[in-house]
Amino acid sequence: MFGELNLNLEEEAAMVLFGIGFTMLLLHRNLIKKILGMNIMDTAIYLFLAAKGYIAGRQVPILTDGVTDPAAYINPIPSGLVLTGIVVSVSTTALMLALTIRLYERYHSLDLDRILISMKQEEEEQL
Amino acid sequence: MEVFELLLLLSLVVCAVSVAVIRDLLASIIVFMSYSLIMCIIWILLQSPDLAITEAAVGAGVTSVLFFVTLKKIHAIRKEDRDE
Amino acid sequence: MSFVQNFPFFSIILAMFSGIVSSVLKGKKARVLSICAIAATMVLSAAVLAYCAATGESYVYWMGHFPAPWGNEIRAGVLEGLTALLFSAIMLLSVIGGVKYTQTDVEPSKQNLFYILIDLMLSSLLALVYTNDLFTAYVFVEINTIAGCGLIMITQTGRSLTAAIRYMVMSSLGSGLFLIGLSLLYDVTGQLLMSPAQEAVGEIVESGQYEIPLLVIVAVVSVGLAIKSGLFPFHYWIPDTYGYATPTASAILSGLVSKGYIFLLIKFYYRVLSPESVVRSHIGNVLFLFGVAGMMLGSLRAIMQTDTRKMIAYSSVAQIGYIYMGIGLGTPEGMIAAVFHIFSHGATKALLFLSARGLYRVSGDRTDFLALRGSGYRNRLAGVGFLVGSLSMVGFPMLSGFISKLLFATSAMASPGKMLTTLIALAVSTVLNAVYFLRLLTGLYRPARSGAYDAGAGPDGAAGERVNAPGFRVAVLCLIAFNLILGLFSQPIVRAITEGLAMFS
Amino acid sequence: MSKRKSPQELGRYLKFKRWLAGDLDLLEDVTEDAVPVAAPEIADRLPARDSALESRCRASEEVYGPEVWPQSHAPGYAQAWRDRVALQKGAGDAQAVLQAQEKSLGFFRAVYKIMAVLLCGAIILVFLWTTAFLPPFGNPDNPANNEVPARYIRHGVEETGATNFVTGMILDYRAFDTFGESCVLFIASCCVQVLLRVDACDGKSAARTRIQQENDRLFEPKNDGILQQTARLLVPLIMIFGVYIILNGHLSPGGGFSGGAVLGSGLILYLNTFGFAKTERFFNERVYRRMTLCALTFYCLAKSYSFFTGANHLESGIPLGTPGAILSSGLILPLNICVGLVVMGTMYSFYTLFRKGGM
Repeated sequence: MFGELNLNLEEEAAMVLFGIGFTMLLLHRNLIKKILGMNIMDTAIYLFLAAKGYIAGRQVPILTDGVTDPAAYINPIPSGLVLTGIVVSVSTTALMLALTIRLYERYHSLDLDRILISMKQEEEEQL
Repeated sequence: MEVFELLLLLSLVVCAVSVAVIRDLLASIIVFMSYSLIMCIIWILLQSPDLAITEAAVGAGVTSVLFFVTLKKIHAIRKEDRDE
Repeated sequence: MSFVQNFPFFSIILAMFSGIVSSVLKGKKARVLSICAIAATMVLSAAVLAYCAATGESYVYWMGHFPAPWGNEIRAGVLEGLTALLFSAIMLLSVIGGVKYTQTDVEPSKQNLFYILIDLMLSSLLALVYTNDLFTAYVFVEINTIAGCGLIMITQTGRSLTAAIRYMVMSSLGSGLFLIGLSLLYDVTGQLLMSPAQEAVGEIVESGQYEIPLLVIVAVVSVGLAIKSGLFPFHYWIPDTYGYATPTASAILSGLVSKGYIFLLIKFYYRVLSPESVVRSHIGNVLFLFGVAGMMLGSLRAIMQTDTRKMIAYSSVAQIGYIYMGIGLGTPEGMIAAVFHIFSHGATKALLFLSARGLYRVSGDRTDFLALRGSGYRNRLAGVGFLVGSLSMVGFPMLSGFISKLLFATSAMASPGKMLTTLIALAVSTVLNAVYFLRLLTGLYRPARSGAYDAGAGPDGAAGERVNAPGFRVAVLCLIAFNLILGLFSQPIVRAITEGLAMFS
Repeated sequence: MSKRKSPQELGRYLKFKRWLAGDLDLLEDVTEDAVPVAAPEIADRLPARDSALESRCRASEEVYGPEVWPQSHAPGYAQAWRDRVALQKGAGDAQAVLQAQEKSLGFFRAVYKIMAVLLCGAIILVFLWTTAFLPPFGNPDNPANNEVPARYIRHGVEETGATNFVTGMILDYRAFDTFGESCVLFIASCCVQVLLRVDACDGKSAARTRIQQENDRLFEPKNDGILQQTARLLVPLIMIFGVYIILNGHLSPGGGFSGGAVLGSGLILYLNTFGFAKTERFFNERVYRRMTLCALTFYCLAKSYSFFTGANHLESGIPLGTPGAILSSGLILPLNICVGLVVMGTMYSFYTLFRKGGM
């Protein structure tokens, strides 16, 4: 069973990075670190996709010397998907950073748990 | 070439782990910037210059600038608190 | 090609375009434009539904000059048309009903931004309903997430900001899982459009080659979308999110946004995998278990609340549990029940959130049970609305909730392995629902202990009817009627769902 | 309803939350919790606690790291704090409690660390295991290399006119995705405006305007000669590079998104060197709004036309031009310009909104 295992460094690095990013996003308490973790997770997926589009010994998918033979170029689809994905992740990052600034203005902390605690305290004081 | 790729991928993982464990936020953002640049080089090696150019402009450029301005803003708010 | 077939595309673009134009309009004009766009969408979706029901088959629509495996596509059938129609109707009513509250809750200069968010939310929901392309689905899931985050934090109170960041964190986790699932799927099938992907998956299943990746894909996509729709173990962001937004936003978030993801999941199961392979992968059993657990624990948590907003939000957790239980049964009947419950819960929750806000308004903007005592007399319309919504949730005959519970029970009969669990879960959860809703309802119609709460009543004091804006009255009445229609004339809708699901595969 | 949590309860709640999210440096918080619980008489002897100051100290600790915090801002208070901790450590009862708490905390910490590593490891293992069964890397016979990319490459030039197959794919074959993606940017900028834009129309936000403007003085350039000279040299180069990337999007790597991001960074550099007053002469909120509206409207209409004709099997009638020339490939060039303008404006507006809440 292990004989036919396919071991490739890019894909494995991408999966390791995905795990690191996912854990950071889920469990790190600092908001900025969470956002960095989200970016790491996203880029890991893009690295995986880009690695899947690569074909050994072929060229960049841009027409050169009028050759239109598919056997000359790598797969352009993953590149297109990743381009879209990068823009999506930069938008999400900007939004989360803006939220972080507003939360810091209000609660003077970057720690999500401290923010939650001071929010609860504030509400109890109001009642 | 293989060795070079291996080195790049290893440094990618090292960068990601250090982003997670470094306590200083500014330092971790700078490490993240270098992470994006390494990713750029890997994408060039994977024959995807479109991605490399976008990641260099968006990932290493604009995203990092946004992180820096956020950090600076937070410092400013803190300073204001102190002055009051 | 008949002209009606263009309508799904028109409705998506129309909603998007009105959002883009609203960015330079003032709040009031943006509101009018948005309401018009939603109403137009509703009409267009109704036409699509009528067309598909008449021809009896679904069709694909090229988004560009290229056919299936090369270009983007959308697809319309009976179920898509019905869902689009009901979603836009619920959205229209929630927007109209919440106009007054939106004006007070949102900063005056940012009103137009609120309506941009509504427009883009609508277009992304429609795109999720109609899409035949997995990557398009991912992009619109992101639009949906960001618009949802905007709707949560539009009031800009401390509570809503923290709710928004928690929502964003959980949604990013969900999107990450969904995207990696898509990447894996693309890698083993080489297709991004649903119909060719389904063929490729069929071949793979037959050859038994990529068995493990396929299992991981199903698991990862299901978990990603379950996180985003707030299934039980991932539900902790729901109460703050739904409870503390402005009523329009609460109604849309709870009634439509989470349902959009569930609809996408159903589409993924039917259009990309086949229902049989989902059953074989046992992911259905996991969803079933978590759904049942969500029903129980959501209801239990709702009983423990003393704040109405949180109670309604926890009841949403329980209702999402119902839907996943239906999906997890793994039979066509279960799926029909789940889809029916998507509609019924959307209509009921919108009614509950809107009328609850009407009740807070006459109770000095307090939300605890004690303050709401007697508010059913102070604002009669909102009281009736809340009564109907609660009874529908509990499963009172003639209302929509009863039909969905009936459908769940009958579908449980068809799957012997899970029959007992389902029936017991349904019975227990109905009792629990009745406990917490009836506790509040008896409070609503019990005279307030002293004049203390009347003093805090709205600007018009005890003159309940005048407190309600005309839009609010229309919306609550329509939603009550909507609930009654779903309850009394459920047969055509159930038939349409059955037909639509048959068209899926 | 309005029952206040006692300090003990709050402490427990705090600890539980920490446990859930796994704090790694809790020592000072533990002593803080321990004061009222274990040794009230010691706490009485100390200066009153200043919760506002404490929260600020904590905040600076997050930004600067734990070592610098008290000394730099509040030396007197920090001394008192240290005294309190020392006193408390001296007291027998208090110390026992403290040790017990530290012990339990140590347990929580360990559990958290194990949890995080386990979760990370589990995810990584599952996915590594999955990748092991995927089609091999770099193999031309993989399922992904089927008829779809083959057509993009073989007929891409004649069907779209773009010699860059990736651009041809995202702006023609799969243009609906890309349109959605522009909408993601648009809606994100709307959300950031909701959060950060300061409109001086009521009292509450007027106060915020003042604070923002005072803050912004920290960012304003100080007429740095070196910076300005470098920027005079760099900004035109960056701008030209950005325009080049956009205009050649269909011929060479790049396109609207990357070019727009480069242009946006150029604008940000200009702003940081020469200040708002100069930048606003040619790029203010009005220009930004109109530009975004025009670009997105054009994008929307052009793509609607193209989708409509495509779906109804009509000829679109847009000339594709000679492949390889700048003016070729039909709608792709104008669309790239639109996307570039939108991205540039959005990036710049993100930056200014973050900085001072308006353009």
